[in-house]
Amino acid sequence: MTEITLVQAVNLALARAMEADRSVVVLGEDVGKDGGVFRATDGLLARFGEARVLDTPLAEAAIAGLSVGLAAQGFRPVAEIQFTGFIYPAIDQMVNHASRLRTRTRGRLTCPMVLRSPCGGGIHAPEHHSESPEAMFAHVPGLRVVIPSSPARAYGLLLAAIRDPDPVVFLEPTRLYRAVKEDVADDGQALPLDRAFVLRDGTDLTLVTWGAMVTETLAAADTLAAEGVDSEVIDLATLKPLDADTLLASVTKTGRCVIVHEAPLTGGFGAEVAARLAERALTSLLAPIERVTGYDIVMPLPRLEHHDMPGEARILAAARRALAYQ
Amino acid sequence: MTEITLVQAVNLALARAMEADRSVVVLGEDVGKDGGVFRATDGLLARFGEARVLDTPLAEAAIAGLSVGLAAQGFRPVAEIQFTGFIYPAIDQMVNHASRLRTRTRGRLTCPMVLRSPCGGGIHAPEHHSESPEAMFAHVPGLRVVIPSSPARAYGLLLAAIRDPDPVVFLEPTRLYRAVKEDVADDGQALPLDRAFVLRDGTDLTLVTWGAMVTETLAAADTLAAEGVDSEVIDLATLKPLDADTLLASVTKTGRCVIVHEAPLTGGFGAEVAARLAERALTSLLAPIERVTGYDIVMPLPRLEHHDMPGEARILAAARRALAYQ
Amino acid sequence: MNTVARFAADPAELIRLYRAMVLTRTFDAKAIALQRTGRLGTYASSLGQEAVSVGLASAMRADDVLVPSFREHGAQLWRGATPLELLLYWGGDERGNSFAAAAQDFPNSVPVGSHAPHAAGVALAFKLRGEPRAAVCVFGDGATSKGDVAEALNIAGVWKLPVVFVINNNRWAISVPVERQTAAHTLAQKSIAAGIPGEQIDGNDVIAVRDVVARALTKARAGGGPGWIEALTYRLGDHTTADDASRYRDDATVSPHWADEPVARLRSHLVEIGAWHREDEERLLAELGAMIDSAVSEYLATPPQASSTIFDFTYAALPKDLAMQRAAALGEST
Amino acid sequence: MNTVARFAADPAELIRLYRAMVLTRTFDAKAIALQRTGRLGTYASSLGQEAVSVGLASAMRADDVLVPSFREHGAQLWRGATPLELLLYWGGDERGNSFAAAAQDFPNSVPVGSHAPHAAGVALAFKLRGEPRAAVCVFGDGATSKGDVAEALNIAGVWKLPVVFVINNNRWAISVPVERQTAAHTLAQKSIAAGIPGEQIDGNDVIAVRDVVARALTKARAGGGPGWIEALTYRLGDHTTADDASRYRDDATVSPHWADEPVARLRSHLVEIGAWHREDEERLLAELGAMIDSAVSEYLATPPQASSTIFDFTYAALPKDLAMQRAAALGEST
Ligand SMILES: Cc1ncc(C[n+]2csc(CCOP(=O)(O)OP(=O)(O)O)c2C)c(N)n1
Ligand SMILES: Cc1ncc(C[n+]2csc(CCOP(=O)(O)OP(=O)(O)O)c2C)c(N)n1
Ligand SMILES: [Mg+2]
Ligand SMILES: [Mg+2]
Repeated sequence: MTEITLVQAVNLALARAMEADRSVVVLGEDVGKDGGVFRATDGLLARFGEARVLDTPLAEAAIAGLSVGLAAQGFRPVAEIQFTGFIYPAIDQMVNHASRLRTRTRGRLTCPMVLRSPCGGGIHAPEHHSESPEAMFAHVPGLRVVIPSSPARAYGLLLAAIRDPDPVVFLEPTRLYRAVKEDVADDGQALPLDRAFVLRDGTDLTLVTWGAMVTETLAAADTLAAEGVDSEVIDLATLKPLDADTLLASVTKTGRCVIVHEAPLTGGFGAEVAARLAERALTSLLAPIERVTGYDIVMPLPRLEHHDMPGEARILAAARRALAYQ
Repeated sequence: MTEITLVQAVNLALARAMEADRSVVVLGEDVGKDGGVFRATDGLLARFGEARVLDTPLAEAAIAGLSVGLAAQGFRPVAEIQFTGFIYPAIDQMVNHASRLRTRTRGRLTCPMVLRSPCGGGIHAPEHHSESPEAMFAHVPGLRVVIPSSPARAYGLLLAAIRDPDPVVFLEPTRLYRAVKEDVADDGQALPLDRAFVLRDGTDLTLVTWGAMVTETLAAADTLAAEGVDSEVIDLATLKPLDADTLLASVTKTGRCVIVHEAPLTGGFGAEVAARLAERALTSLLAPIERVTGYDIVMPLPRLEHHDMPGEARILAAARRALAYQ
Repeated sequence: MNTVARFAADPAELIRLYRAMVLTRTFDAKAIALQRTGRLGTYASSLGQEAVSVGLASAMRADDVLVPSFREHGAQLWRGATPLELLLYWGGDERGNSFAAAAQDFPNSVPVGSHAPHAAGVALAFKLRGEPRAAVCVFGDGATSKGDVAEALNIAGVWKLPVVFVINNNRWAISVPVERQTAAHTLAQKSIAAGIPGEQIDGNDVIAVRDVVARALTKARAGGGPGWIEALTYRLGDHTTADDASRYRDDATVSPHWADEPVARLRSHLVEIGAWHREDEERLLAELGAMIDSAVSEYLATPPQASSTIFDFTYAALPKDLAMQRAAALGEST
Repeated sequence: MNTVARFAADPAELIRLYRAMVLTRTFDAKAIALQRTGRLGTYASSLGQEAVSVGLASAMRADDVLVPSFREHGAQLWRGATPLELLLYWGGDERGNSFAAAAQDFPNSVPVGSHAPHAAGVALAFKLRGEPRAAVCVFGDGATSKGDVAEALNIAGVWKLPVVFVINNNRWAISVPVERQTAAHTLAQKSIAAGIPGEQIDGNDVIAVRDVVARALTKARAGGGPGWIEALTYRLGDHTTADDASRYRDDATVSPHWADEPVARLRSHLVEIGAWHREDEERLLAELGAMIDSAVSEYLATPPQASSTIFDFTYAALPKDLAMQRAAALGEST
């Protein structure tokens, strides 16, 4: 066990997967000698060689498309898109090919690939470096969408994503890359891809979130705890397929729910969470379902981005409204 | 007044807009001599000439990107993507540029463009010709998303979209292109882009839908009416920005809501509708919010597509569940 | 061709190629007839382009991989896809992509050009495994305007991937003639952008197609890098059964091209060298007609897949969330 | 250059170019210092590439339109963007894209290559309006691997659009050297794919850049079609302040290129022809240093925009749904 950051956990999982399975290859822009702009692939080239760690030309559509071809041939490509702001040209390949190769061919060809990309804001990055497009991918049948929020979950979920027989979009919150360190055992243990994580048990209120917002949400839960409010915090983590059971169990218990995400409100994945509850937990609801999210605006440049990103104050305000509701 | 189909209404609105404003130009694959594969641009080349009706090379990303450049220069490009299955390569331009040119430049440059595309299934089309990706665009700040469901609404909404100072994604349900004819006055009257259409007033149940599903939903409403159930049918039409008021007013009145759309369930725009209600109409809800949608599967090839597309039977079943709920 | 290929001197081999082209055309005519009578979906005819399709397929080894667009019926049939499978596919049944006999070939790519990166990926797989195999990617003239193709070509070049790109240049992208698609005098020259040699060949000469593609494949398998071949042919029919080409081109434009069409051309060569006679032709037409007819009856007699199959291939294992949808769906439809 | 351009014989004009390059480098050094001390965001230095940026801008007319990537500070400053505006942009303030003096120029395109179609669209606007204007699109060597660039180039070619594409080839795409980006021997030859002539020039020779770009612009404005110019230069610094180039290239690789850097080169030419002396240099450095320093103080003294502005430019008019979010946000933050 060593204390490592989230980005180190990603690196550790990649190395472990490549060690265990020769069909795992890493490709993307600057993933080789440079080790990735965030160092997620640091050391992999030296350890596994140029045949398994490929610096690609600058072409996102092709990075995804190459991965489809590799995967159809039995490789397990782990492709990196340098930032999610540059993942959009890869959507065509993910929607029209990766996600449906299996069903189009009735299982003759499959697409066990992982598309990794750093996501989210809060690191004062340049334009187009702070996007949260998870909802776009979570709407696509045949894809899995995973967002880790801790080193241990990053390690276990990435291993699972690489071993999964279907395409996985794996989004890594840049803000968490080096935010905390935790002990992660490099034991090759994968985590399930269809289970949300209950980070904190509670009975008064359910806080549902994922990615970098887990930090703010847990902070809010602490503040509420100090006031005697016992809130349950769920890290959805595996957005697609959605683990509705964990959600429903929690809200059925607490009756109050606040959903927190960084992406814009309208059409964000929080809408799906709220919709599931409105369908299957309506009678348990003691208060309106609140969503605390980025606004329906383009991510501002760094000087104002904090006005868009939900923080503890907004989460607390929503939580208090939900708790006060009679 | 003449009786015309939806696709003729699109053609009429394009001609009217081009007649009225020299800055309106039409571009896309086969929009010229061929008049578009659905004839939406039929006759425009002959009438307005090659300088205003441009057959582009086969390149969707560039079609959207050219439009951004034209729009920034004061033109009002109306670009056609031949089918929504081929719109994915244009997403990067719509998200990273069209939607944010105004805010990035604090209003110095703007992007008054329309991206038209035939959408949806039910016409036994080949693979990739039956997609319903509206939710992906409705999540993008700075875009408008419009889906007409009748000739008159197609005419008025397309005129509005072309005149709007911001980028609009305008999705036309192929299944409705020639399904019905109705009298449409070519009066140049635009319809508002922020108002849902109440197609039928009712007090017992609210049915919310858009696009081709409006037909099935109205049919279901008729069937229910014959049973003495008085349902209100809302055609959302302008998905983004969302007209929440019309939704809330209706559900506050009826207390029961069924949302119908063709796109897959998870992350579909129906989730946003349900989420709004769960936030702002909870106390009015007398029954769980039902969603009748395409399943979380890849659109099947034609032989089985009807098993995926919601039909009257599924809508009625959901409506009856909602009505029966105590 | 610097030297005449060996196979070209062997009448039996030429007859094999001829047979495959006639089979393709026979299938094509039947498919159109089925569509016109409402028994098949929208169909893309390869009328006049059979030599490109059959020529490239005949140049491939069984363990090479075909990554086609949607007009390569001739290549698919040569590689072992059955007429029944093709009918099922164009009839809207996913089982048509099962290709028992060409298990690694890709299904049609309807999104134009988007399959070019797949071919590069398949070729990369061969290279990484050190296998002497190659991928063949086919697309039309219009596809050469797509960024996907340029990206894949560039990567294939810098990584020296064993992939051969064949442009089935039928001069039209629906209503857009190739001269309005690009200012490049040839499509062959497009590979210069990627530092790859390009070749332009007569796509109505099945011997030339097979020979040139075979040489490119040999080079590619040996690590010599990718090939880029523009095969000049002509789309004699409508773009698809949903298209009405008379809206944008007249007979005067099209009819001269009938003189160059590949099937008649090879037939007259075979007749010239005394390898083909009227009875052979009659026998062949009868045989292939019967073969296609029986495939058609089999197709028409094939019941649709169970409705549950719309769910079952979405993921390797049905996620719980989707399993519930499946249960509800089957509940409703029973 | 077939003949030496007129401006090249005019010392005053050369001094103008020299001044602009030194201004760019002065701005650059200051921007990096600000970033290192936490007062600016991630910044992309143009150290060593000033001649490309200044050369192409000096070849443009005021009413041409610049569509740049993110490393063309020299071009932006020449076109009238103020040091303050550039600092605001790189400091994370949208007002930095206001460009009062170059009102139609595009803001930086951070998504590599995605601006190429914009330049084609702008050029199409000029062509449709019959205006004798042209767009200039600049991007790096890495961008030439993007499909967007290939698509835009092809369309510019077939429509003969008045656009000139300039490749600022600094030999690196972050850690990937150009020879691992493509197998093409030159990037200039990539335009052959679109039937457009390509030129490769010494991008460290501001005279050559200005002359060749000016000729291409004259041709483009006159309806002669697009230009494609590869300007060879070298990225002497890190990719951005977030990059550590020592991870992937050593000093031995970089240092030889200092011998060719464009500022010293033009300076020695000016000294040679007796147009420049030590005092001129000292005066210039003092003047530009002061200019940048005052821009920096202004920048540091500029309060951020009101938080409400994050909403106000999303649409021409605030939709009701968004207005409610705005109200809630302001309510919360007050
Ligand atoms: C990306 C994409 N855009 C548009 C279409 C619609 N479409 C189908 S075929 C076609 C023309 C293709 O021309 P070409 O590449 O020359 O192939 P051909 O049909 O002539 O064989 C178009 C525009 C598509 N299938 N995919
Ligand atoms: C589409 C896209 N992919 C990836 C990136 C991340 N990135 C920023 S600059 C860069 C390298 C660009 O190289 P080049 O085009 O040569 O321009 P240079 O930075 O050398 O000026 C990369 C990969 C990006 N900004 N956009
Ligand atoms: Mg063609
Ligand atoms: Mg570079």
